[in-house]
Amino acid sequence: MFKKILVANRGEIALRVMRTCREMGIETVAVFSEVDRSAPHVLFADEAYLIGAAPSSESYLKYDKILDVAKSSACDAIHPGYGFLSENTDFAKLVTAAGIVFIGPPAEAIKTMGDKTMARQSMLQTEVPVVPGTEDPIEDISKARSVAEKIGFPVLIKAAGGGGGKGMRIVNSAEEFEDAVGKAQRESQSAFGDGRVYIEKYLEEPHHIEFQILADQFGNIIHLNERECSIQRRYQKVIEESPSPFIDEALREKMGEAAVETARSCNYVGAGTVEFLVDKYKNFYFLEMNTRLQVEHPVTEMITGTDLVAEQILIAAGEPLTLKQDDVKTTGHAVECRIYAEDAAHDFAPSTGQIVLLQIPDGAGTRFDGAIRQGMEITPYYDPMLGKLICWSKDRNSALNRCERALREFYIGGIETTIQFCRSVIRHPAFREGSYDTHFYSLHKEELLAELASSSDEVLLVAGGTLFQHTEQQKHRAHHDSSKQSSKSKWLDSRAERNHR
Amino acid sequence: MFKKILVANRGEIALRVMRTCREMGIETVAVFSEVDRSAPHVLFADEAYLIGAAPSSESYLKYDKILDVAKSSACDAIHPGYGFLSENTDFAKLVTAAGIVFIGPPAEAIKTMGDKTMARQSMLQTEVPVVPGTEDPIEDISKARSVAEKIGFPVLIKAAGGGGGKGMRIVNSAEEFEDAVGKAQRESQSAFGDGRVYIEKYLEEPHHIEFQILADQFGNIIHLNERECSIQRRYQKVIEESPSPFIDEALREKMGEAAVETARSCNYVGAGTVEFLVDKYKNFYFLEMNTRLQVEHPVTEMITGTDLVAEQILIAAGEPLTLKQDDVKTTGHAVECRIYAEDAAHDFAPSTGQIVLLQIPDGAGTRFDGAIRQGMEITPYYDPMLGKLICWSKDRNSALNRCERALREFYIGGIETTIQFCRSVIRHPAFREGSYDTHFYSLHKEELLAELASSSDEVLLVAGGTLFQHTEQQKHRAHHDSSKQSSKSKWLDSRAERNHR
Amino acid sequence: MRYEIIGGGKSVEVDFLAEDGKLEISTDKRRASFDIVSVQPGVYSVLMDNRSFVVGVGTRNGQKLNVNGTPVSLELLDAVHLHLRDLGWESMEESRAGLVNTQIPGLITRIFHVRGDEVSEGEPLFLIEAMKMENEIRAPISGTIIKISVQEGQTVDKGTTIVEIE
Amino acid sequence: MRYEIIGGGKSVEVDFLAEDGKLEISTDKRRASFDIVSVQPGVYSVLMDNRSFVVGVGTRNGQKLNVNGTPVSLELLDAVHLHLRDLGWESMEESRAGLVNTQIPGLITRIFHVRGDEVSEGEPLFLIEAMKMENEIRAPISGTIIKISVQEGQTVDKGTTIVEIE
Repeated sequence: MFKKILVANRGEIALRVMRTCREMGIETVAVFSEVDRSAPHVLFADEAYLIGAAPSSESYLKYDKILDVAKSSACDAIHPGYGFLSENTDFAKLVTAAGIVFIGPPAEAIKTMGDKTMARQSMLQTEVPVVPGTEDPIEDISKARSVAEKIGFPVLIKAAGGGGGKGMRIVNSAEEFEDAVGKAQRESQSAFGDGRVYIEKYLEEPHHIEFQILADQFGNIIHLNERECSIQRRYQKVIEESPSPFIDEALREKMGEAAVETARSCNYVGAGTVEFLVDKYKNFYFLEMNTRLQVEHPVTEMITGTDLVAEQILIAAGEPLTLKQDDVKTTGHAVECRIYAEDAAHDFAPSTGQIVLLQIPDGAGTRFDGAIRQGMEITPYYDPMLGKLICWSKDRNSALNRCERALREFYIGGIETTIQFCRSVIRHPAFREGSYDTHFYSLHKEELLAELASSSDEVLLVAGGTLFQHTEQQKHRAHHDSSKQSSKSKWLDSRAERNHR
Repeated sequence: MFKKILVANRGEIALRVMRTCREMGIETVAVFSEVDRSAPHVLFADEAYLIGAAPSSESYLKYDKILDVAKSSACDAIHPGYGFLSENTDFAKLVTAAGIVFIGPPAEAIKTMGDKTMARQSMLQTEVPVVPGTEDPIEDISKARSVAEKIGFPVLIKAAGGGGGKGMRIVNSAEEFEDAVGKAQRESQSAFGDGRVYIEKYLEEPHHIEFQILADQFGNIIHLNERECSIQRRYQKVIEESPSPFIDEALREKMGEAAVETARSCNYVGAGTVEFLVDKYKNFYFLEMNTRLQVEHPVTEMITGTDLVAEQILIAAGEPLTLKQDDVKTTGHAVECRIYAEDAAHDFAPSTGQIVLLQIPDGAGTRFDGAIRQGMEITPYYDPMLGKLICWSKDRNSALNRCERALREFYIGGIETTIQFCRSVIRHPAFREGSYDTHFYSLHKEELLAELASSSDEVLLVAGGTLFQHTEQQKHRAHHDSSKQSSKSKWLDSRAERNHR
Repeated sequence: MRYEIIGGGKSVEVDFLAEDGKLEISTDKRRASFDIVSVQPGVYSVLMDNRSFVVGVGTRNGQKLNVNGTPVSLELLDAVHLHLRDLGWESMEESRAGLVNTQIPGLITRIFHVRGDEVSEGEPLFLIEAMKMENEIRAPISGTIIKISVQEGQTVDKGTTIVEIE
Repeated sequence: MRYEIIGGGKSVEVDFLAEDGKLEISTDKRRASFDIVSVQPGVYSVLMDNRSFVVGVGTRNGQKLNVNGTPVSLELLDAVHLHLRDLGWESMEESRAGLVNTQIPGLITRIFHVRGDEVSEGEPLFLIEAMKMENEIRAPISGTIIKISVQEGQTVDKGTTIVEIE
């Protein structure tokens, strides 16, 4: 087994990975940028090395520097987390060439699946259905526009070089097309260092459903059921759950098999996620495969009782899977709420500043994967996700009740967060009934935001009374201070006067 | 279902109960003493009422006052938590008489089982084996001594009116007997308002193993397996786990049946715990039944996926059990560490003061049931337990690894706690192997305390370097302040001088 | 003292009565007594007629509160301010509506206009990148751009005025 | 500057070198460079040759530290104090060993002696009840009780002197 692992990431996922390393008796090495000197992942790790300035292009994406740290600190493996270098073929190759284990799939599989257009081409060779769209990244804008017109608007523009909703745009008409492509290209370039984008048919009333897979080095591949990820805003997931209220056992089996086939088609090794779109008639289409740990992986961990990071490490160390497909049993229901430093009321604009007060929920079936602490400064340099609240219970209804309870307990003061927004979604009747698709947010945006802005008479009275008292106390204190001040200067004056006499 | 529940308790258990109430859509009412005005349970509840001065005899034990609050705030039920009034027959009767549901067993069952001597007498009528000892509370000291001599020293003196190790004493010889009885009586009186104590044979190499049971109002009784509670100090549990590494499936079945028989013998309704002593030959003896929620109940919740507080409430509301004995399936392994405000290095002396820094562990399989926050004052008035860390994983070894990781993450600054002590126990080879009994602490005390006191060279250097820097900075600051001061007074002096001229 | 509490899409007229450190509040519908203790700076435990609330008061802006985890934006106007408002003084602030500030710190990646351009309300003015997301800032009012204070590629702090429209 | 670090059952002689805000430390066995930043008052993130530690320094008593969650009691003696100790001055404190203070606040439920009693080391002196547990306090040294400052039933603060033995 590995003795020391470098975690080439920051934030909640770095902490998540290090926790499992420590549980497995493996030492951890953190890398950090100048603004992250006292970030939680630095404090948690056994060793920590400065790798550059705040912008990720000068630190967390600097793979030569990270590799140097791994070598000089005698790491036997590197875990890339998600984002940053996790789907970078060159990095995976360099790491492997240096005799260090890359905890992730072979570079070849990253190349095939990490590149969304190549993945589509590859999947067209299999039995797995694929969403109609361009096979190559956009080069000629007018040619691309005619492809889009042939597929029929609306179409989606998506980054070829990465996922997570970054560099993604929905285009409703030919007029918007060129502008949207430009924006998507710039965003992709900034997020993944790769500006290539491609076009995909925009399915109506679609569900975003993904399957977690595990593949060892001996060709054993299993799936750990689905995650329903249709609650999105800004094309980014915000709430995920498993099981999906939309999927029945027969469909689960078919899609699970397709996910395993997808992994097999690219000789996949490690933990990965196969994303599908499912339309209202329960037709499903391969969307993409994420060749890394997924943000929402805890949802699967909680219903299957697995530790996916531990599985990744064991697989990378050459252990065969201990679980067979028939051993995968799920219990209960899990829901994840992503807590972003964003202002839901202002189109989810990022919010930065100091966390002046922090209360994290806890108790039965309540897990928070985060990397925040009271007094910490949230900088504008990185992803605005502060952490994820995951709640488990024996069935969907009680899991949602638990989630609502935990969100009410959750308090982050000093910055705007999506805590309240998540609560509004969890309380929404359509979500409660489990009848929702990826249009949930745009369909119910008005109601959700109205709920955020409204207050009961009781809350207004409480807030008003407290503000009154708070203001009075501050006035009192200010008056007290100034009277001390004035008595002091009086004393000085009288002293001066006395001296004059 | 109930609309509003009064929780007649404080601290972590009040919060624990209220969390489930909120998840079930039930309003919560807190009661609090003068020093608890800003305690976590007051802040969490929907309503909160002051009931008296700090000493529990003037507040949390004042059942007339608590009942008044329940009536005037229109509660339909009272949850007593553990300790305080949870096993008080009079309180249960008064509550019921007032037309309010007491969330616990019928007063008759509390009376039979809550009184340890009566329970022994009652159990002698059944097939369940009982530990040899006195049948009645001690009245005549010399008669009691001769009973003790007949059983053979060492004997245990135990409180008839309550559990949790309070009022308990082990007596090794006839000479110590009278003194020990006196101390036990005083402690019982103070803890439970009932000074009666009784004698029990002290088994050698015994395991303290208890079974969780659930009984509805229709005579359905199930058990939810055992909890191993042999790690104790001061006759109080400090670490519990389930499954017990000592129990095999056959014994589990036999003891489970005995637990159910025990509950049936007293017409039990609600959640309860049947405690057994098991000797090294795996003979088991009924010890006592706790007619309330147990501190360590989360261990059972985590392996069975149940919410025992929810079950209590459903049973009290007249719902039949939805689980049958055959439905009780356990997954993995759970361990609980009790975090006390105590100084392990000084015989677990209580530690009071302000929590100046707090970091609570989190992540996969990690639960903390507590009622603390940074800046909070720990007063000397109540039980020193700050909360419980419960870790779950798929097997015992990984659960212990997780527990060790979580304890390392746990930091409470400003007061002494048992965090480090728990870590020493979890790391101890005997505990790791699962070969331990209730003598674990006394057998390994020296090693455990030595580990607490020792530091590696690396840690000494780090501590020394940090203290040096800290001290230098403080000197610098002090110097800076005083030089500001002196320049100011110089200015005053020169001004005065000028005025003199 | 008579006040108006404005927030959550409504307003309530109330009387505050503070005596011996105890606060009472009354509206035309109800009367409530407060027990407020400070839990940490800016955070209060409030019992209003024994209903329990945890209330956070923002440090930067006293009128942004948080009640039981829910943000509440509040204005508390006393008689004098109410009178001023009735006289129409409230609109004083609006004359500066053409100042476009950054709500977030970040990198200005694109500016769509030059000084002198006419813009309509809602038209994109510039792009600011923060936390890896590009945010489009639009014109709050229609008018002429009289000043642009930054250049593309410049990093700006929160609250910097980027564009002035008149 | 030469110091001796005493704690965890051992002692290490070290040289501290603080230059340009950077701290270096050397013993006869190793040399290490420190990067220390304050995370919150009294809490530091320490990188010693890139090994990461979180160190808490007690507010009341600077010599009670916490390294990665583990309490460490430490003495940091400079040359002057080392010299004094060599001269035997360290035992100064011990003359007050007969003062029995309460380590915890609580209720004195029982006092076993009166003034003038002879007690042996380890003999019970009094009982104090705190957090519902009765704690027996024993004589730290043998001698005569020259003063008892409280009565049974009295509530005392932490650090109160209860008994004096000479």
